[in-house]
Amino acid sequence: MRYIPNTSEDRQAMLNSLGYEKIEDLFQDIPEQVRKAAVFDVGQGMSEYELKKHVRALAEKNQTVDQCISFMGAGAYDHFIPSFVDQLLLRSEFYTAYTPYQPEISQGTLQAIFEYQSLICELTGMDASNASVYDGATATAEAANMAVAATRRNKILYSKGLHPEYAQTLKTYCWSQGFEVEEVDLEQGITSAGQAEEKLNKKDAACLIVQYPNFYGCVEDLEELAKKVQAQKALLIAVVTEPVALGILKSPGELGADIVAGEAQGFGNHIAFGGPYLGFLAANEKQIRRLPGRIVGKTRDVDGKVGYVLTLQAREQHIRREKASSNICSNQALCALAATMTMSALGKEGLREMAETNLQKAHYAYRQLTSLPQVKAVYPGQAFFNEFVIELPKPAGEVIEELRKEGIWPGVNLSVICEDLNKCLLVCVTELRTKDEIDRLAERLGGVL
Amino acid sequence: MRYIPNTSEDRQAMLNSLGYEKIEDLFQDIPEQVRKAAVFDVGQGMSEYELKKHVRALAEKNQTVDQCISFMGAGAYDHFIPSFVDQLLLRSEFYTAYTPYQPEISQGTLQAIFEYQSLICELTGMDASNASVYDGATATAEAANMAVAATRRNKILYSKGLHPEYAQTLKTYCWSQGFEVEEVDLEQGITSAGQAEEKLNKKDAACLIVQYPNFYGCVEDLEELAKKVQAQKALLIAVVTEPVALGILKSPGELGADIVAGEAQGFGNHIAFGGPYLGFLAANEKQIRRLPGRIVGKTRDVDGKVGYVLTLQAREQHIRREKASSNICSNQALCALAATMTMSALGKEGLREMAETNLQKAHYAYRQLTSLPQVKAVYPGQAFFNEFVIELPKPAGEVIEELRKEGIWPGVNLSVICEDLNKCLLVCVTELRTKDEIDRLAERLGGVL
Amino acid sequence: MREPLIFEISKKGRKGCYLPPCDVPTQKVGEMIPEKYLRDKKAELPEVSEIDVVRHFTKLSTYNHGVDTGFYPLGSCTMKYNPKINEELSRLTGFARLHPYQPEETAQGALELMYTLQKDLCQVAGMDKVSLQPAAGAHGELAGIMVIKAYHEKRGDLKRNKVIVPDSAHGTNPATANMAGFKTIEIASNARGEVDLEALARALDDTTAALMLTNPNTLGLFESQILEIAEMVHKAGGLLYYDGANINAVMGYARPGDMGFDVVHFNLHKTMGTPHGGGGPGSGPIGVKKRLAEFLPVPTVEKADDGSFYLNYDMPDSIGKVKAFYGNFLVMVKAYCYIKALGTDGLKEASEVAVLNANYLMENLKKTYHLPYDRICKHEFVINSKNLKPYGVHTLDIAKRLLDFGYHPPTVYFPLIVEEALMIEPTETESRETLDDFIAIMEKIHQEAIDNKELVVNAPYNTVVRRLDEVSAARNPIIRWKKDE
Amino acid sequence: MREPLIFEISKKGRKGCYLPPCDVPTQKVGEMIPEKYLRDKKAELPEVSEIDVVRHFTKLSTYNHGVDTGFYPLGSCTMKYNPKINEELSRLTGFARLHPYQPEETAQGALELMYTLQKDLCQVAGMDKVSLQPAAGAHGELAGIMVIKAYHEKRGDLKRNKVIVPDSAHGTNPATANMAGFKTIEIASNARGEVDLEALARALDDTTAALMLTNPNTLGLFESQILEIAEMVHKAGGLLYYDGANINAVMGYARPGDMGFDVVHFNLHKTMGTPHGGGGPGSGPIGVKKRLAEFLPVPTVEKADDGSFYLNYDMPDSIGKVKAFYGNFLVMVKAYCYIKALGTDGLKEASEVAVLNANYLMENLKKTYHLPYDRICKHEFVINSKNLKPYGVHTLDIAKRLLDFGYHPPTVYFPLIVEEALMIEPTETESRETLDDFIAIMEKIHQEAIDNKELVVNAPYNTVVRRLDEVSAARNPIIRWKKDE
Ligand SMILES: Cc1ncc(COP(=O)(O)O)c(C=O)c1O
Ligand SMILES: Cc1ncc(COP(=O)(O)O)c(C=O)c1O
Repeated sequence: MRYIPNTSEDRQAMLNSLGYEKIEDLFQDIPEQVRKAAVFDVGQGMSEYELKKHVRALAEKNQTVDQCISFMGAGAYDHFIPSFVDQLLLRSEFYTAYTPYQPEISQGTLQAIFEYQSLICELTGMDASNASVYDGATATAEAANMAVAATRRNKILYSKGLHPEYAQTLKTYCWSQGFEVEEVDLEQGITSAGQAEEKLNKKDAACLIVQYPNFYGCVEDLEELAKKVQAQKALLIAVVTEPVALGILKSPGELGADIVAGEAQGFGNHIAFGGPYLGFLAANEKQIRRLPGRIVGKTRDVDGKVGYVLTLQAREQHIRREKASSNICSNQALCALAATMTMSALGKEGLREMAETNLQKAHYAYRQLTSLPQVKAVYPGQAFFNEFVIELPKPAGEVIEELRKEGIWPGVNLSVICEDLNKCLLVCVTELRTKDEIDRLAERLGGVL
Repeated sequence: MRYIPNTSEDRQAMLNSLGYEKIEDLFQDIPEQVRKAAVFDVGQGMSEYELKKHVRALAEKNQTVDQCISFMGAGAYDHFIPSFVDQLLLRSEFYTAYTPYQPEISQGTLQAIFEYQSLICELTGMDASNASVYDGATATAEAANMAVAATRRNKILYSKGLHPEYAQTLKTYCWSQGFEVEEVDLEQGITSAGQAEEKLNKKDAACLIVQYPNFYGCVEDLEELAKKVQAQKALLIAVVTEPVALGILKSPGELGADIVAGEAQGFGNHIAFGGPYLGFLAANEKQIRRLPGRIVGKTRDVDGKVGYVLTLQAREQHIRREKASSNICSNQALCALAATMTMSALGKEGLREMAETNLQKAHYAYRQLTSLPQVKAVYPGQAFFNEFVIELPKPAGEVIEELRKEGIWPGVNLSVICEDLNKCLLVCVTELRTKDEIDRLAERLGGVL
Repeated sequence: MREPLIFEISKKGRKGCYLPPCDVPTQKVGEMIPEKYLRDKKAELPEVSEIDVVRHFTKLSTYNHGVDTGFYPLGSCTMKYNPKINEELSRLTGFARLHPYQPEETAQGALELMYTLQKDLCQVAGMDKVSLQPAAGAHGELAGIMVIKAYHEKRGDLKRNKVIVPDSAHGTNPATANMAGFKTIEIASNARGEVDLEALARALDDTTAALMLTNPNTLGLFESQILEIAEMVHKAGGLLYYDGANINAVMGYARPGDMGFDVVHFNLHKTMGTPHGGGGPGSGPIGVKKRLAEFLPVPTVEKADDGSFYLNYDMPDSIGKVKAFYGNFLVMVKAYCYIKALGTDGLKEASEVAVLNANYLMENLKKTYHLPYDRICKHEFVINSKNLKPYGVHTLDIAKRLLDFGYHPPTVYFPLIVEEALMIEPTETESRETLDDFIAIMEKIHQEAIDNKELVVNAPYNTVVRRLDEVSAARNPIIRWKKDE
Repeated sequence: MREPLIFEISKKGRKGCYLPPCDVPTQKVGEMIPEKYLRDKKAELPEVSEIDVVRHFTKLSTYNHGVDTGFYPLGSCTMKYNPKINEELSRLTGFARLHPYQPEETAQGALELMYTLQKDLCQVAGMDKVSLQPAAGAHGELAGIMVIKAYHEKRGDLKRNKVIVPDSAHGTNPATANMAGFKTIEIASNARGEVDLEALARALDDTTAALMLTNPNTLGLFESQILEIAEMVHKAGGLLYYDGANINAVMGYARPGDMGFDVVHFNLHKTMGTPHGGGGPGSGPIGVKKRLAEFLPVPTVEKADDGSFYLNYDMPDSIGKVKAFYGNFLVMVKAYCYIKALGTDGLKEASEVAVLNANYLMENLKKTYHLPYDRICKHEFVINSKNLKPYGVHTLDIAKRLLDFGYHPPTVYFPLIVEEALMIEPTETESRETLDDFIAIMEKIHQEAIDNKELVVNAPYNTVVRRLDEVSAARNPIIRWKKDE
C-alpha cells in the first residue's frame, strides 16, 4: 500500500464495477511467457523509519567537504548557497510540477525561467539563453551541434584547456553524428593562438571551443581567438565552468563569442557528487532558433495581462521530431531555479564581491603555496581566477593521501585526468575558505613535502 | 545591513524627508543618561556561512538519540514523525504568521486548529479543547486553576504518580495564587484510592490530579478515582504525558475525568531537548468557558460560506484583562499543527497500530529485562503501556554510565528525579526500538550487573 | 472549492504513514492490559492517505497570510522577517534529537548555546542574570512577577499585594498580576501618552509589589520620565517589571537595566526574529538584577570551573519550576543564530531602522489619519480612524479593506486608551518601497471611505472567506467536528 | 497584482545574502588580472534584499500547479506523488556535500547506493547491466542508441544507418535517432494501435540498426505481438530499444529484457517517484543485455573483491562519456529510497493500481468521450474530443476548461496518430474519489461544450492569467529582460 490511497476494498469494488474479478485480469494482454518471466527481486519494502536509518547509514559512510578543508574544484565548485534557496525549492508547487506545458497554471516556473534566461544573458553578454540543458559537458556538445548547423561544416576544434570530461563528452556526441574533432594545444597554460589559427585556416572548422577560465585556471584571451575564428567564418564557443568568474571577467559576449555554453552549478547548487547540475547555453541573436531545449518568452493573455509561455517550440522534438535541433526534453529546471534565486540574492554588487573574494583568496593561496621551496607554479604569469596548478616534487596522489589524514583535501589530482600531469595538483580556493585554512594548507603541504 | 532592505542612502533620504539629519535624532526622547549607558556586547556579526559552521559545531558537540539506542521517555517520547510533517511546517504561510487575529486571511491556521481541537477531543473523550498551552506541566497548572474557579475551593490534590516536573510547576503556580497543594501517595505504583478518599472527604479539595498512565508507567484506575472525586463534588483532572497510550486505553473522558490536561509532543514533535512541546487542555461541556487560551469555532461569512474564527474570547486577557481565565497569549500553535498532521497521518487504524506496537515492544522488553536474575520489577502486576520501572542491584547512574559507553541509553535515572529511587531505572520502549535493540539492552544490562 | 475538514475526506482503511513493524514476539493485548482499561471504540481519527494529508495542509497553508506573503505591520507583534538560516540550523539533528534527560556530558553544545544566550540577553537588557525557561512573553511575565513575589516574601514584606499597570498596558500585564495572586491597580496615562506621575504617586504605597511597564509603551512612545518613575517605585519599596515586547525599538539606545527595571522579559519571537508560528511557539526568557537572581526558576545553565556546562537546580530560594524541562529550546537556537548573525552593531541597526521606518510611516500617514500623540515614535505608533466616523467607517472596516490589497492589517482597537486605534509597526525588515505602497493604499482607503462607504464597510472581497459571523460563533459555539454531524 | 520581474524590484545597493568576508591580505585586482580581461560594467543582476527574494519566489510558487496542489493526469509523464522522505534523505549532507573527485574511499556510501541501484534496475527491467549516467529520458535514449551504434560498428556492420520508430512514438525517439546520426524510418500503427507487423517487415533490412519502442506504447496499449516483433528485428540483425517512460505500467508483469529488448532507459522521475522539478532534473539510466555491456558509457560502479566500491573507467569499447561526472546523483538517491521503501511487492502493486486506476477512468470516460482504441489499457489511455467537433469545441478547450476546476489537464494532441487526443494517466497514487470527481467534471465540461460553447472555448477564467498569445510570443520573441526596456 505504499503511497497508494486505494484500499483493497476500493480496488475490488473498482474491478467489479468494470466487470473484472481480479487485478491479473487487467494484464491478460501481456503474453503469458512474458508475464511468467517477470519475476524480480529488489528486496522487501521498508517502513519510513527503517528506510531513514538505512539511508542515513549510507550517507554517513561518506566524508563530506564540511568534514575537511577542501580545495577541490575542477568543474564542481563549492560556493556559498543562501539557506533560503533550499527552503524555497521545497515549495511543492515548484518541485512537483512538470515542464510548464500549461502556461496558465505554470506562471511560477515560467517567470522564473524567464528571469533565469535574463540572468544568463547578463552574465554571458549574449542575446538569448535557453532554459538549461543537462550540464556543462552536454551544453558544450549541444553548442558544437549548433555550430555545425550554422556553418554547415562538421569539424569541431576544441582547446586542450577544455575540461577533460567535457572534451570526452563532446567526442562521444561528435562520434555518433560523424563529426570530426580536433584538439588545439596549450602554450603556457592557454590555447595556442598559432595552432588555432593554423587549424582554422583550413576553413573546414565549424567552431573553436575554448574554456574561460580554462580547466587549468588560466584566463584565455578570448578576444584574440575570436578574431581568428571570425576571420574564417567559424563560430567561437566559450565554455564557462565557473560562472562566478564572470562577476569580474569580461563577458564572453563582449569578447566576441558566438555561443556561450557552461555549467551554472556554482550558483545555488551543491556539488552533490557531480549532479544534478545545470548546463547553460546562450547565443547571439543569429543562433536563437538553433538553441536546443525549452525557451520561455513573454506575451499577453486575452485580457492583455503579461504572461510567459514556452516559445519557439518549432525547434523542439515534440514538434519537429527527427528534425529537431536536439532531442532534449526534460532539462534541469529546478537547478536553474536554484541558480536564479542565488544570482538574485547575490545581485549586482554581491556577485562582484563574491568574485573578488574568490580572486583574492585564490591569489593569496597561490602566493603562499608557491613560496614553498618545493612547490612550483606550473603556469607562472598567467592570469587566473580561483584555480591554479602547482607541481610537487612527488606524485600528487601521495600528497593528497597524506594531507587527507590531516583533514585537508589539497586539490584535484591532475594525473587522474591527464596522465602526464602526475605531480600536479589543481587547487581551487573559493570564498568559503578562510585565511587560516589556506595558511594551514600551506603549512601542512610544506610539512609533507 | 543584516536582513534590512533599506540602504544607507534610503535611510538618509527617509530621514531627510522627515526633517532629521541623523538616525540619533530619532532617539532624543530617551534620557541621555540611559542612552549613554546602553552599550552592550554580543560580539561581531557573522556571515551566514560562518554562522552555519559555528552553530553546526555546537550541534555536533551533542550526542543524539540517533547515535545510540535510547530507552528514554519520562515525559519526552521519541515517536515516529512522518517526514512530510517538517516539510509542511516549513510552508511559510504557516510559520511566519501571527495568531490568527484576522480570520479572513488566517483560515489555514484556524481550520487546522479546529481540526486539532477535534482530534484532542476524540483522543481524550472530552467535549472541548483549546488551541494548546505551553506544555503538559503548565496545562496541569491551568487545569488546577480551572478547578478552583469551578468549585470555589482552593486546595489541589495530586497523585504522586504525576510527573515530578509537572508537580513542581503546579506547586509554583499554586504558591503564587495562594492555593494549597497536597500529594496523594502511591500504593504499588498507583494512586492510593484509600488515601485519596480520605483527603477528598474533607470536602475542601477542588480537584484530584492523576496522571494516566502515570509517571512510573502504571495505568491508573481512573474510573474508581472518578467516583470518589465526584462523590465529594471535586473535579477529576487526568494528565496524559504519553498521548499515544490513548490509542489503546479508554479515554479519560469515558472514565469520568472532568478535565484532561497533557502533553502532545509525542505526536509530530521532536524531543528537542525538552521543547518546544505543546500542552493540551480538554474539558467537558460545563468547563468550556473556563478554558484558558485560544479556542477556534466554526461559523459562516456574509455570503454563507463556512469559516473559522477565534471564539469565546471573553475568557481571554486581551478582552478581560485581570479577570481573564489565564494570562496566556501566544501558545504553541506550530507544534499543535505538527501534532494535527501527525494524528491525521496516523488515523484511526494507524494510531491503534502504533499504540499496540509500543505496548508489545515494551512488554517484550519488560519480560526480557525482568528475567535477568539481577533485575527486579518494581511494580509487578500493574498494567503499563510503554514504560516501566526496574530496580537494579546497584545505583542506576553507574549502570547508565557503563551502558552509555556501549551506545545504549537504558532509561531515565529515577534518582535524579526522586532521591529515594536511586537504583531504579524508568525504561521506555516505543515503536522505534527493534527486537534486536531490546535484546541488546537485555544482554548488555545483564553484562554490566 | 474550499478545502473540507480532514475528517470529511476520511475513507475507511486509508493510512497516511508507514510505521515501523512490530518485530517482537507478541502477547494478547488483554494479557497486558486489563480489559476494563481498553478502548472498545477506536478514536475517530481521520483515515487518509499520505497524499491526502500533504494536499490538505498544503491547501490550508494557501489560506494564510504570513510575513513571507507580504507586509504585516501588526503593532506590538514585531512581525519582522524570519531568517531561513535559523530554520535550517534549529533543525539540525544535533539539537532536535536530544532527550531532555540525557546526560549533561552528551549535551554540552546545547548547554553552551543556552549559556551564551543567557549572557547575551543580559547584555542587551542590562540585567545580571537570565532564565530561559518561559515559553512565551506572558509566561515570562508570570515567572517575572513570581520572582518579585518571592523577593518580597523572602524579605517578610508580606503586605505587598498590588501590582500597578498603566491603562495603556497590554492585556497580559493585568492578567499576569492576577494570576500571580496580586491585585491590579490601573493608572491613567497623561496627555503625552505616558505614565502620569501624579497618578503613580497616588497609587504607590507599602502595598505596592511592582509596577509593570513597557518602554516604549504600547503607544510606541518612550516614557521619557522613566528614571523618575523608577525612583518613585523603588522609594515606595516596589520593584519595576519591564514588559520586553518592545525591545526592538531600543537596542543599543536604552536598556531596561539602565532605566531602573528589576525584571524584564524578552519575546524572542518578536525581537530576535524567531517566527510566530501562527501563534507560537515563542520564547520568553526573563532577566533580573543581581538581588533577584536567587529567585529565578530552576534550572539555569551554568559554567563549571572546568569549562563544562551544567543545569543548576541548586537554588533554594527559586520560585521553582514554571514548566517542564528547560524552555522552548529550538526557539532559543533560532534566537541565538539571530543574535550571532547580527552581532552588537546589527542589533543596534535593527532598532534604528525599525524606528526610522515607523517614523516615516507615521509622518506620512498623519497627513490623512488622525495621530493622537504627535511626537517622535519608536518602533510603532498609533493612529485612529476618528476622521472617518462621520462617514460611518470604522477602524475594523479599514482593517478589512486592507485585506483586499494583500496587506495584513495593523493591530486594531488596542491600546484601549485610543479610540478606534490602529497600531502600526513596520519593523526594520521592510523597505521604503513597501512603506510607500502601504501609505498609498491607506490614503486610497481613506478616500474610498469618504466617497464610497459601502465599498469599505463590506470589505474584504478578495479573500477565501469574507467577514465572518463572530457573534453567533461565540453564542453557539461549534468548536469541534463530531462524527455524526 | 501580479508579481513583477525580480529585475523590476531592484533597488541600487540592496543585497540578498551575506557572504563570507575576505580575510586574506589583498592585492589590487589589476595586479592579478590584466585590465583587458576585466569587466568595466557589472552584470545587471537585480539588487534586492533577502526578504524580497523570499517573497518573490514564494509568490511565484503560488502561480504553479504541482502534484501536491491536485490531480495531474498528464499522460506519459507519470505524475505520481513524490514522497517527502526522499526529499529529506537526498538532502543529507552525506550526499549533497560530496565532491565528485574526492577519493573513492571517502565516498563508499554513495558508490554503494549507486551500485545497488544499478542492480535493482537490472532486476526491474530484466537487463544485465545498468549505467546511471544519463540525466533524463531523452539523454538515456541517446546514450542507448549510441550503444547500439557502437555495437554494430564493433562488429563491422557499418551499413546499419536506420532506426525504425512507430508513428505513435514520442518525439524524443526520432529526434534521438537523428542526433545519433541515424536516419529515422517511421512505420504506421495498425488498427489495434500496435506496431503493424507487415509495415515492420517492409521496413526491416540489413540497414536497420534498431527499432525503438515503448511498451505499453503511447496509446497505453500493450504491444501484444512484442515477441514476434523482437524476433523479426533480431532476425534482421537489428536491436531493440525500449523507451522506458511507461514502465510504471508493467512492473512485475513484463520486463523489457524478457520481451526481447536489448537496451532500455528508465525515467526515474516517472517510474521511481522522483519529482519532475518543473522540468527536471530527472535521471535516465540505461540498462543493456550482456553483449552490449562493454559499450556502456563510463564510468560504471563496480564492487571489488574486498567489498569496496569503485568507479570503473576501464572499458575500452565504451562509447565514452555522455556527461561530466556520474549522472544526476541526488535524483538517484531519491529513486533508491523509493525502491527500498516499496520493495518488490510494492513496485508490482504500484503498477497494478496504476493500471486499475487507468482502466477505471477509461471505462467511465468512454461513456461521454470517444475512445478510439477500446480495449484494456495499461497505465494510461487516449480519448479524443471528436464528438464535440460539431459544437466547435476542441481538445485544447477542454484542457483549458479543466484548469477552472483545479485540475492539471491531460497531455493533449499526443500521440499524433489520434486526432484531438487527450492522453490520460492517473497513476496509482490517486484515490477512487479523485478519479470520480474528475470523471464528473469531464462529463460536466462535455455537457457545457454542447450547451454553452462560449463558456468552454474562452476558458480558463480562474487562473492567474488566461489564454496566452503564443503566436506573437513566437513571432516576436521577447526572451529576456533588458535594462532599458
Ligand atoms: C506588549 C506585549 N506584552 C506581552 C505580550 C505577550 O507575549 P506572548 O504572546 O509571547 O505571550 C505581547 C504579545 O502580543 C505584547 O504585545
Ligand atoms: C514516451 C517518452 N519517452 C521519452 C521521454 C523523454 O523523457 P525526458 O523528459 O526525461 O527526457 C518522455 C517524456 O515525456 C516520454 O513520455
